[in-house]
Amino acid sequence: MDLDFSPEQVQFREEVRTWLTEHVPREQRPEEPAGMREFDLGWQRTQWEGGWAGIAWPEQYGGRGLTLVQQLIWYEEYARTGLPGIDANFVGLSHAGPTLMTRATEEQKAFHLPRILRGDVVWCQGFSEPGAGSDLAALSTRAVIDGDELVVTGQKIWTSFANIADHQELLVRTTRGDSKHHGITWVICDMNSPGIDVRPIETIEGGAEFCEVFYDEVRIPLENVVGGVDDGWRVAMSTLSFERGTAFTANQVRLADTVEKLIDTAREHPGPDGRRPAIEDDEIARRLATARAEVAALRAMTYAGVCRNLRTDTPGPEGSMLKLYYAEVAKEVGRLAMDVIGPDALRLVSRWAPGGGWTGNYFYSFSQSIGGGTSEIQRNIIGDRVLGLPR
Amino acid sequence: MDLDFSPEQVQFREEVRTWLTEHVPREQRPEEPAGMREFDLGWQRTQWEGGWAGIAWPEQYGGRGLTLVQQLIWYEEYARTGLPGIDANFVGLSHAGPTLMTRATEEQKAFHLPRILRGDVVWCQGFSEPGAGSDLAALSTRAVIDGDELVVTGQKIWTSFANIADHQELLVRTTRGDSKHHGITWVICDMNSPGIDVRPIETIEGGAEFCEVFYDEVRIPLENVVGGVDDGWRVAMSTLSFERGTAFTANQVRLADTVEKLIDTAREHPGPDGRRPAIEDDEIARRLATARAEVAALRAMTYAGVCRNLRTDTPGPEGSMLKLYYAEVAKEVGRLAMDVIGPDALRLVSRWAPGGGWTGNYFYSFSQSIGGGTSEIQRNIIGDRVLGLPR
Amino acid sequence: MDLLPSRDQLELTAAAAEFFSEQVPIAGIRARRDEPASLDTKTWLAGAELGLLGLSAPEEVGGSGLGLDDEALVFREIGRALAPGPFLGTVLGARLAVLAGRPDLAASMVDGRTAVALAELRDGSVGPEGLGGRLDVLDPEGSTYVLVLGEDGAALVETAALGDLEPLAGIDPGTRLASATVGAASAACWLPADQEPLRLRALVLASAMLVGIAEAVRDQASDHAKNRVQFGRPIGVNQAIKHRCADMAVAAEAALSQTMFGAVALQSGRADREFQVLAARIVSSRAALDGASANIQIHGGMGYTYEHDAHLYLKRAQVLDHLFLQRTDALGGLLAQAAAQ
Amino acid sequence: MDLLPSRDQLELTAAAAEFFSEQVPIAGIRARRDEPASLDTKTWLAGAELGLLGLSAPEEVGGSGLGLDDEALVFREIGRALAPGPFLGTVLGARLAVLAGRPDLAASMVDGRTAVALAELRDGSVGPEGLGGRLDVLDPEGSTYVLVLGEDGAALVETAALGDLEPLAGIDPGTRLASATVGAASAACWLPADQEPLRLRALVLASAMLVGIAEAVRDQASDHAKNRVQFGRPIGVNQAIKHRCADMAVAAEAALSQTMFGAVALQSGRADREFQVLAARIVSSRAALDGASANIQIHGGMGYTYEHDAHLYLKRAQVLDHLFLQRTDALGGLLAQAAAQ
Repeated sequence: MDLDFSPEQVQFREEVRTWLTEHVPREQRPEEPAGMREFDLGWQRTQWEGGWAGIAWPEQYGGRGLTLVQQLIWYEEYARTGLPGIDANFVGLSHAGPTLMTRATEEQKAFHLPRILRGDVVWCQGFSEPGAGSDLAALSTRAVIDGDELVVTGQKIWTSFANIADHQELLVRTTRGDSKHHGITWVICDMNSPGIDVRPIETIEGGAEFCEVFYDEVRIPLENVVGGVDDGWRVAMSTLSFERGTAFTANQVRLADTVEKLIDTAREHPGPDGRRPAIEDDEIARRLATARAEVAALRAMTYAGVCRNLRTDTPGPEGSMLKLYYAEVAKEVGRLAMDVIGPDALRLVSRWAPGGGWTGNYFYSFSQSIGGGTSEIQRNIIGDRVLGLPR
Repeated sequence: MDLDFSPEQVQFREEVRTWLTEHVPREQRPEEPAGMREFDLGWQRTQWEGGWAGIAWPEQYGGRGLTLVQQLIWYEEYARTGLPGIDANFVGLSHAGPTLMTRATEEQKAFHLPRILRGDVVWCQGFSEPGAGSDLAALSTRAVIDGDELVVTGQKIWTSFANIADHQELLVRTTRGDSKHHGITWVICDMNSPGIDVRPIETIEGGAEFCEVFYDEVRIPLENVVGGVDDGWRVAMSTLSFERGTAFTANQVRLADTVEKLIDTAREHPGPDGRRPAIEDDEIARRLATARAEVAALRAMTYAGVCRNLRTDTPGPEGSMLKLYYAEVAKEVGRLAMDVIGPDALRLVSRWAPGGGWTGNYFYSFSQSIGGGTSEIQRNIIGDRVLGLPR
Repeated sequence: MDLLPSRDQLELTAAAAEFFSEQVPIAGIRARRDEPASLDTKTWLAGAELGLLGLSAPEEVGGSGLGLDDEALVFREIGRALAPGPFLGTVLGARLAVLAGRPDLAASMVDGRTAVALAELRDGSVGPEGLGGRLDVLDPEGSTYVLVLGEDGAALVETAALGDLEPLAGIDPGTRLASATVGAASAACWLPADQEPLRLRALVLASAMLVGIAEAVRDQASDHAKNRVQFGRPIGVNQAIKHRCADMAVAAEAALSQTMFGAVALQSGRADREFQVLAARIVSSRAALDGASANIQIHGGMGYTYEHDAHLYLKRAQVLDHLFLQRTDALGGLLAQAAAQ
Repeated sequence: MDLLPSRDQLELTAAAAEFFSEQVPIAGIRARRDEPASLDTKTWLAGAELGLLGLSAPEEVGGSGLGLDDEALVFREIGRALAPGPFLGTVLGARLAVLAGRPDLAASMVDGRTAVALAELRDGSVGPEGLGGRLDVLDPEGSTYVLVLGEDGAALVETAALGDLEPLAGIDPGTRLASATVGAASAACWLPADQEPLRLRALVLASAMLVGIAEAVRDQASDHAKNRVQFGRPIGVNQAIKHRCADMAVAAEAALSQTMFGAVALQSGRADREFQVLAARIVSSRAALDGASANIQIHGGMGYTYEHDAHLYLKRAQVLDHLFLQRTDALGGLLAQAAAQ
């Protein structure tokens, strides 16, 4: 075993670091949708031009064709710049793109993949529905075949960036039969189609991270179906396991950074006794140290997972372990920060505020064990698929 | 609302306290079975002679016919003497006796109840089996009717005091049908019957608190059946809800006492930094205070429960709340003590040792969320019966 | 010995609960989020009319002369309903005014004309001569006085005497927050702690509100668990949900029992009253915070939306958890007591 | 960058695991509970014969010259098997002897003739000149030396020089415990901490044993959950059981990954090696203690019996949790580090 990156990998990291230092956007990311879209796409285009788009994507689709290790290095370095997530480009790069690579026709790939890498388009995801959360396959948004089109009516929810997206990876029910997993279709929806209504959802943290999307007889060409009508569940599942791969690394690096920032805050902020800094409180100090240890373990698990992927090439349910561990640590860090700041806990400060906001971060942390599969669902997956427990 | 006991109740407490001060056994309780039996029965006889046996038992069965408040006062004062539990008399006084009162024939009552109160006999319980733990109704110890006798073959487990008991409240399967709750019979078993083999079970704490009991064609007169052949489940259930009533008070008072002793230990024992006493460690201090608060709440819940029983006379599933809360607090106190004593955690000291043993107490604490219905089962009961959640 | 509400008390709390559910629906918190005051004057006066501000005040000042147990039961309903507005400050202020020999002032608080905001001393001191330092003020809009608790006693200080208040974004949309820095402001009334432990009384009422929150989230989570269907069954069949609801129920029951125990212990002057009140605050804070957090998780994505009520319970619980005494001080204070009686 | 065992390492650990399961079954702990030594000499020598004591020792002293990662993987198997006996002390002692210029001594440890017990300084000090104070000694029977870790370095001291050992009842039936009070005993070997951070190495191996325990209880609990039937179904269908097993699996995986990370970081002399090793100790202690506790609960009544293995995992984990560094010191030490590299 070793922790040494190969000379090529070390050089790759150097290149990434240098390039990022020179190219990272200096201006503030706009908060209003149109400006945000322009910012995110522009930044993606810059990466594309620099040769950093699709590091682990196959060369045939415009990627660099490198390994997950390089992808990991990129995400680590990227997160260290303190930039927000890959945001509006996330679904395209980490969900829709990889799904298309696995399941789409050559024509579909040729059209969409380069556009994603180049930062021409924003993608969003249309999976969850009000009645189909953890039980995704219970989705009921209906699609009827009419000539060479699907006619879609229904509602999706928790769709990030629906308000600025060009395309959506959309799951619809084309056949209602005995098995809820059969009869689902995965289709590319043009978000500018008539009949689509997008409404933002305000979160407990403040701000609108998600949207609801309503479909009223939206017409989508049948040629936009990926993987065949009624066979969308299999298509969607390939995306879901990709979601818990290395794309997650940036979150982790950011959490590690949050812990370090919290330690800094605890050095300066008065502790529970009002006299000594919070970090001199035995309980707070131990919880900070525990968070540090757990964040370190999270990285070690990620590294081990990447090594496993390099050997077997099929991401397993271990991704659920990472996701669960990450969520629980993130929530504890959220709570701990509230104890560090004491009576300042009454002041709402956005986690995007300069210097960071611990109350905003606390409320945000509640999303970590819900979004992308609740912690309960992750525990089910681990119990069933990793440990082989009976259902 | 008020916390004042009536003048009669205050006087009752005074009398209890005075009497206990004068009569509490001074000698050490023997550890070997025969001596222990003699000690426990002798002490019960002393209580009987003093008029303290069966405080809330109806007068017609030899009790005092007082309310649960007096019974509560007795348990509180009793526990404050630092005596161990009511031990070998527990099943007779708190399980079998109350069941007989509710379900037995006048003849059965007349024979058994006075003997229990007078300390003539030790009772034990034969409910659980290796294959029927949480799922008590899955019991398979078989009883066949042969003339005017039941012939019992099978095995019971977790039977406290089986090695010194005269009688056993025994659940056997007389009919195997569609419903596992039907076909169970509750019968009084003479523990001196031929065919009974009792083997002690050593626990993780050390010592043998429980026994396994093996039955090889044990013959029990049919007249010993209580509540009718095949109707034993209903009989057993009346015992189970009684179990979580005031008899539990003594445990709570003892837990409160344990917390106070732990606070004393933390004042004297060096803390994690090796310099200051453990109680000056912020984390340990807060956990001690939390335990104090929770033990206080446990008493308040018990008081509220007694008041509710006085109004409605039917103990509800709230007993499961007390049991669960108690178990979780007891386990935390067990763990906390290990942190208070630091490296002394490697030394095994019995919780019966003079001065108390924190490692023994720690291992013992694991039984609290298992015995008498696991914490998982209590949560099911609370979810189903208190909150009305779907099954 | 009786720790359960009497028939009169059940009627009283039912009336209060009805008032809040009809006049002060939780949705109003969202609707008024950008208003200067968290509660409108009309509703405030209607509450006063109903007698909510004078439950424990003597009849001479227009109160009902009831006990702290009655008042705690009503504050449990305030907590359950997440009712905004300066109820806590005004009720405590009226008691302070009565005991400090200002029945006139108390009367104007009981009938709702004079509202009292809560001010938490962040730095500085308060005494008979007055107040100086940095304060967080809760719901100052429309208040005539602020109530400040210090180590040696409690003071009413004119809100106007605090100078310019700096409005802050608060975490709870139902509680307005402002900051004040005061050079020296005189106390309109002063009540020494050795005459009356007003802080303990304040803690009882805050604990009762936390109990109400703990019960509300238990009920909301249980209802959701019964009605939300996933994988063809209500989610409450899953132990991950069911057991969490059970834990919420146990914590709420413990908090309720201990809070009523604390209320009666304080009212009857038991030697261990401080022990019991601190214990109440500790278990009720935990029940409300843990319960409100679990409730969000049980509601999944919906629980993370602003439109749902789940976050409002958590945010109010956080505010209450910081009132009158920090949690760590409550724990330290409890450990410093002699054992319970 | 590779954090997974190589094929050679898999073979090595399989051989070790086979040895322990065949020669040192867990039931033996109960069978030998009243013997003076926790492991019989014959088995000890067989282990030495297999090379278990010299994995990382240089070939000159009879070792295999392997890395700390190899050794950690084998100690994970020792933990998993709950193998008793002075493996930890002897392996660390051999390294100390090598680095202190006593290859002769090291050779006799590697081949099993000389056993080294662990001694934890409870009070007093150790330095190049020797040892004085109060000690807890683990598994002293048959040992020639004890290994004592101090702030400035590590010493080997003759067991005989400790004087009369007072045997104590220990919590773990697989670990003998004794107490010693030493006026002054000279050190047979001394290794300054600035020459070699032996404590960090000790922590890696202890962490690896804790990882083995965490994995063993995860597997035992999962097996039980699959096979134990209650209410007509295996108890593993219940989320109360299933989710607890899942948490055990996650904690074990985190502990394993971080422990191997720590082992490699120490071996390769990374600047953040102390950070990584302390983190490994913290997460592996938690995984083992929490997992072993959960395993008892999942086994219900059976888990509370002496006859079952469940308690043995908990008791060994408790012993390991107190070796080389108290948990609170590990946390304090970690917080004092610079951020991870």
